Amino acid sequence: MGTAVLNVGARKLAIDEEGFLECLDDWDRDTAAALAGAEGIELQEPHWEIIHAIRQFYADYDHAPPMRALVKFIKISLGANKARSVYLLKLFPGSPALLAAKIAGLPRPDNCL
Amino acid sequence: MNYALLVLSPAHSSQGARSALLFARAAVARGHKIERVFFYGDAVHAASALIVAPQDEVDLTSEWATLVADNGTELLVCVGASLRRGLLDETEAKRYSKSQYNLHPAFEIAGLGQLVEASQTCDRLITFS
Amino acid sequence: MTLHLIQHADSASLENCLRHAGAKDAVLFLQDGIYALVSGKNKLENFHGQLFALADDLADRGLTARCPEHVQPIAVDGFVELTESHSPCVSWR
Amino acid sequence: MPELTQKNIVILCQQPPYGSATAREGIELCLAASVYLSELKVVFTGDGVWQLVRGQDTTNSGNKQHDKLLAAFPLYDIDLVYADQSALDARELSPGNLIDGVTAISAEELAAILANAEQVLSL
Repeated sequence: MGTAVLNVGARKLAIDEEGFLECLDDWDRDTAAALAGAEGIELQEPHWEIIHAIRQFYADYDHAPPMRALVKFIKISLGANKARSVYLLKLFPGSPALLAAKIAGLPRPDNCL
Repeated sequence: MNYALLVLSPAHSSQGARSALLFARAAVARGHKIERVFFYGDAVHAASALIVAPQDEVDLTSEWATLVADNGTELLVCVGASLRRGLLDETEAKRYSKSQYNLHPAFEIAGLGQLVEASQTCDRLITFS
Repeated sequence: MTLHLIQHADSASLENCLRHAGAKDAVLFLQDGIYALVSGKNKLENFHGQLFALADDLADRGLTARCPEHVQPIAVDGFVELTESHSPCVSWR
Repeated sequence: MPELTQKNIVILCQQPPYGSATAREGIELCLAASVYLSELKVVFTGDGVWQLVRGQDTTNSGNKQHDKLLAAFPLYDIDLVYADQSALDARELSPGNLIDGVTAISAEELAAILANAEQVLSL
């Protein structure tokens, strides 16, 4: 597909029209910052905690989580306070699981879930 | 009674899809309602508008379409299973920048939740595999 | 009272079905399940529930005459009737 | 989510993973069903018990790793997960060969779970 380009330093990375990386291997910290920037988010430590958590979820369970499973995973890994929807919505407004997956360089969560 | 059918059998290369159709007709004839037929896995191919059946063989897709027209049955194909197998409607084609789409108008693309919902609301759920 | 469907020729699926079917249950053979029925009829000896086979699927396969005695051939209409009187319906494969 | 009077639903997994998409699509059905059902039961029988084998490694094949998808069940509140003991025995699978979180049940227990189900989705 490759309908758009994300500028990361000198690199030009292909993203799909919803802003997901075309090639997941392109992901690194700078790419995450650029992906977040495209969404109007400046990444701070609290964002990174969630980004690492959702990447860990993907490594452990081989799929990008929907909101409910992500919340439960964060509750176990980072504690109940950080698993609250309000908290996650503040960091990743709108649809936290989708947005965090995008910035974390994960594939788009499955359609069926 | 209200029925839901889950069809898993590959359309055209197995008998299950046709068995489901015959069952649906017989159930309607006995006064039942087939609320929803959910096509999953390789069964989604039954919903292709591009199927060409030989003149003297059953055209499964249009027979399903007739069931919809006569009884208001919902024919749903799972979105995830369909996308992987190249079965798209106009919306999905647009979303994934594909130039063509091929879902027969009698069928709708749906989420698995709609199968689960049917299992809850219908009196009977029969799986054809 | 469960209705068990055998739709495949695989004898393991028939054995699995019979292991979990009770004397009040019904088993219906259809599609390639007809082959499992004809080639596995000795497996049915210890099953005390009711046994049915779809008549058209027997006829298609030229096996009407080989349908075991205690297995009742039925039309699709009879299949629907079984789903009226039995629930849930389990498909084995 | 619509508030429904919950029916007792069993998802019966009978196919082995990797060779066909059925096992994988069965898991996707389980995950989707968990959104609606708090008491969903998932039962592995026949060749479906191969899904539960510990030590799957898809690093080189690029396939989704089936046991990792299954390991996510608790995060979806799917806690009633059963394996047919007779199917395990027939395949010489012992508890040590299986992933965590699965309860082995006898043929009688499995029969009772099916008999008590209001709907069975079989894959």
